Amino acid sequence: MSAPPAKTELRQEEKAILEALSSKLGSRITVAYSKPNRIKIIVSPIDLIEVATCARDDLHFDQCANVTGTDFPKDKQIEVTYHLGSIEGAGLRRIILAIACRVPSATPELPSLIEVYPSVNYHEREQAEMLGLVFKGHPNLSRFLLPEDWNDIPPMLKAYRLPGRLEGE
Amino acid sequence: MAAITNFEDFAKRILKIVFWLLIILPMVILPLFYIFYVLPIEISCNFNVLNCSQKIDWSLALYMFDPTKMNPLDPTSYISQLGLGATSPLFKVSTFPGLTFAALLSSMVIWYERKLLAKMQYRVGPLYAGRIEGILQSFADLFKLLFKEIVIPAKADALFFISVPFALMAASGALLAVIPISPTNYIALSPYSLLIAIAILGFFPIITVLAGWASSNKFSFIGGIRALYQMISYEIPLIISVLSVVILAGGSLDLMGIVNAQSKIWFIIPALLAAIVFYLTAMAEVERIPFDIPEADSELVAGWLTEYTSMVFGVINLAIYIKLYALSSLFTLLFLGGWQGPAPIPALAWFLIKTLIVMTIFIIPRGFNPRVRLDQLIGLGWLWLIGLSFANVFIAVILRASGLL
Amino acid sequence: MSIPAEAGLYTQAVDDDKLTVSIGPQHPGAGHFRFTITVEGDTIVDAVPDPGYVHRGAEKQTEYRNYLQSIPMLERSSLTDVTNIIMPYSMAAEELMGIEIPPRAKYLRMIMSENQRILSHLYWMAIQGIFLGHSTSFMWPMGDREMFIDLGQILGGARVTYSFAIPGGVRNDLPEEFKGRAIKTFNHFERRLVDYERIFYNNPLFLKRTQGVGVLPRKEAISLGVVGQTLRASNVKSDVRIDEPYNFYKEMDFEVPSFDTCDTWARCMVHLIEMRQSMKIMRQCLDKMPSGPVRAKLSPQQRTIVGEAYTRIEAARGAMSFHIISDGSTKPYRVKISVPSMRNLIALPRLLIGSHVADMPAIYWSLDYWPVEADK
Amino acid sequence: MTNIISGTFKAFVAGVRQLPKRRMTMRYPDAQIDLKGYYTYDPKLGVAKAGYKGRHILWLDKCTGCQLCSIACENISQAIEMVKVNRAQPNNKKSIFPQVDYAKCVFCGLCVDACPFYALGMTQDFNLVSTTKKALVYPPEKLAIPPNVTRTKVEFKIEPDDAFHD
Repeated sequence: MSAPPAKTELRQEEKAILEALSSKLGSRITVAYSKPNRIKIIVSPIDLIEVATCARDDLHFDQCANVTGTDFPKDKQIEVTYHLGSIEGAGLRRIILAIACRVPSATPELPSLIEVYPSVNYHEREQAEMLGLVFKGHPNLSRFLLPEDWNDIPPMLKAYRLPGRLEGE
Repeated sequence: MAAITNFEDFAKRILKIVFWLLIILPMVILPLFYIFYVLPIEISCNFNVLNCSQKIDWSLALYMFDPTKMNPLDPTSYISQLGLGATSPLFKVSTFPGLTFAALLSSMVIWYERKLLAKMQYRVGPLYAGRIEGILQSFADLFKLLFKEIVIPAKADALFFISVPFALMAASGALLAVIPISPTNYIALSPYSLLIAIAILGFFPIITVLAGWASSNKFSFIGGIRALYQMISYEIPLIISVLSVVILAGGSLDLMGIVNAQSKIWFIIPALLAAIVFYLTAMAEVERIPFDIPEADSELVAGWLTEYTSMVFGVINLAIYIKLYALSSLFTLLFLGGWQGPAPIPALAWFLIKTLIVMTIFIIPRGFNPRVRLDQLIGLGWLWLIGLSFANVFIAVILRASGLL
Repeated sequence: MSIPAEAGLYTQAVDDDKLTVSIGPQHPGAGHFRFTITVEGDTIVDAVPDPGYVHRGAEKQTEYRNYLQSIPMLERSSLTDVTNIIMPYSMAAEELMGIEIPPRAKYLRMIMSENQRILSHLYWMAIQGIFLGHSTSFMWPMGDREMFIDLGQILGGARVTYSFAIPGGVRNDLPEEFKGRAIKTFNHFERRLVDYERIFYNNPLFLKRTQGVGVLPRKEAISLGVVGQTLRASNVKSDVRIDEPYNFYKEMDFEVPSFDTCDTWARCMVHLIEMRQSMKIMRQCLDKMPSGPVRAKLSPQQRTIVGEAYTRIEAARGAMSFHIISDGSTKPYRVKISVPSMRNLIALPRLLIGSHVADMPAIYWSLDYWPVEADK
Repeated sequence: MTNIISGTFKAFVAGVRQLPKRRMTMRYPDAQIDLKGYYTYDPKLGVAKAGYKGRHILWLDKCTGCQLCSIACENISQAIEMVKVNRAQPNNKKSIFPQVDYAKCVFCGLCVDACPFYALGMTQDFNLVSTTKKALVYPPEKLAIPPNVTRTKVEFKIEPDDAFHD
């Protein structure tokens, strides 16, 4: 019953995306994993806008579905992952392309993708306040979900513990 | 008001309630007296209406006393007619065709409306108050409202804020004064009762704007302005639609006369367009769904009623329902032949049956219609209703000129 | 009078022609959500949404619980759509645990998910009715919702929060009386939908209020990344059930509605048609369901692989996706929920600006925004 | 124009047709719906039996005091606490039994799924209202009593044209 899911081969679309990415951007991207329907690449914050523009214009990923920020205190880094989806691209609707970039925890600054994808607006705003990230170029990074009188470190950082919870519980 | 902890507080609260009741009663009745006793004496002039070659004698514009027995310049002749009997003016104003009767009828109509809507909406409606299908629900609500605190917002203009329910009640009550409900049951007779009724309807937009402005609340303000827009743009088609009835009735502005003119045929047949226009405009006047734009609860909380609480709110609502009753009876008088009907049923019963049917027709659209938008409503009013009512005026003139009616 | 900027205060010039009105959170039209609109006459010139009134930190709380224990807590984010919010979570957890759930469990999840879709749409329809001032259209769906709540109760054992689609399958098998009751309910409700059309969807006043109101063109809908009914009403035939079929949606025969009018009316119609399609799917599920186990054996302290999973499904309001990063322990390292409400919220200021004040509730609710779900 | 009139008329007819129909409303305090069956879990099959997840029922003689239900509830609502009961029972040496605080319980039923000894189940009893918080804490002896419904029982009937409580 609990057999691992059968390994399925990557289909043509995924391969085409991987090829296009490697031919366009070469060594500036690293492919973290490529599963059926899911591809994740890692870029440096400097290349982020260029890669995103490439994904939008050449690969037809026309919207951003999700932005995840994850704190990795062991590496002293924060990873920001943009999950891009496509509506207009032929055969691409099932594919989610994730572009991740890591920024140091001390200076969590990275360019905002709002010029490329207008749909990241609220996602970036939410992650900015949840992890203390600074999206350069974002027009409005004011308080979003947290209470107005929030006076603590950003809550999604691992250093923040929920009140009443012991360490390691 | 703080919670009741001892008898002193309790007594204070009761006194406060009695105080407000004492204020409400004279505030309702005094304006009536002012309008119907003092004004007719003071104003005395002559001019023509509709070129009907009638001279208006304002001293006889509206009388509740027997004009033959009184001297307009001698106040004692009024007092000598005062009394408490069933034919006395005081009884008429306060009880039978007047305020109490209308208020009781309105409260029953509130219950009836809730029950009817509940049946349409797959529910049971009021169920427990009064044993029989919640028939006393309105009274339960009344007592609940009486025991609520009256909150006047800190930044509100307290005088105007609190005067609104009284003004509304007075205007609605004044509307009742000119509406006869049978050949023998009436408060005041006047050759110009229709004109007076329409004039009183003109008060309502002012009161609602006053309410919206005095509440010092943005929602109230928007609601008040909307009410102003709506009532003003719907008053014109209302008046024009009534005009065709007046023409059909041979230029009579007396509601009694109009009813008597319908002995052959009810005016709803020759003046069908006018009846439709009157129905729509009256619905807009009393702010009923689909025309309840001024109190649109989803966008404006409760519109111009937002800040009103307690019995103040109750009085406003009661006034609105009395207005609904008054407009329904106007519809009955103007288009459905008033109290006329086959003999075994008395005239008063005919009138009430017809009025209740008209009220049902006023109520039922609430069950299956959404609210219209302000610009659509005003467009409908200025584009269609005015045109339709004018068309009916021409029809009436043609019918009149050709001698068919 | 000038106030120094260091004081953290600022002054704002007052424009006498404009009125700023705060809609919510106590406003009946907004629930646990607030937006401020600036009106000029009857036109909205500015709209600023302000969510966060019911933010409970669901994402943070999952880090303290194992995969099973998060289920009741996550459900409460989206009370009309409970199965659809925990299903992608369970799917992601199963992917990380490396298990495959039995086919019968998938069918049961589909039944529950479609039932939830109808429940959510009926709730939506009720509120849309009352927002347009149509109180009958509030009461009817709320009444008929009971039938589907009862269906959910028979299968899931609770009226609202079933905790049904847990990692490893579903909690319990289909009771015997479910099928007969479901078919009865569908037969009755399909007739009721005709009544709904008569009283609400074909009502001329309803058409007047919704047609041409809040138009979101196809191109903008795609670039803003809206999902669900909002996207489909903007002439995009996109549905995760078709685009990336999960469970057994590949074998189901149903259609995805889309309209080219892109307005509030289209968004209302999409909801109506989807309810019919949901019942169609449920009928097919009940016929095709294989027998077999419904739950894979799974320890509550099941360990996961190191890695991440991104799953998405078509929830009642649109594409709901979970991004779970695992460090191999019994608890997730990071859970990110991308909820359809939050993704549709971005269209709200875009649609409100330039519209009438009276259209504000109709536009707002046509996006099917559920504040608790968006705030997480 | 004809559209407007016919549409309004059809809406009117659809509304008026509801007038004589039977009501869906159940008059709850006087009557209540008849729910059947307990929600129980079969640890051998690893699957539960469907039923309404109301208040718990505890079969005292089967309970071994293993605390698994309490552990399962730990991060969900912490509603279950193990309390000592004065009761000699060979399979429960410590004689501790679960006590449920219904002010905290979320009725997810995961404690039932955690019990390996068929000792815990959930009943169809949902009438848990009380005026004090203390009365909501159900000690093991109280949990062991099967619910007894005294109200009039009604059934929800669905016909092609009508759905009503009867």
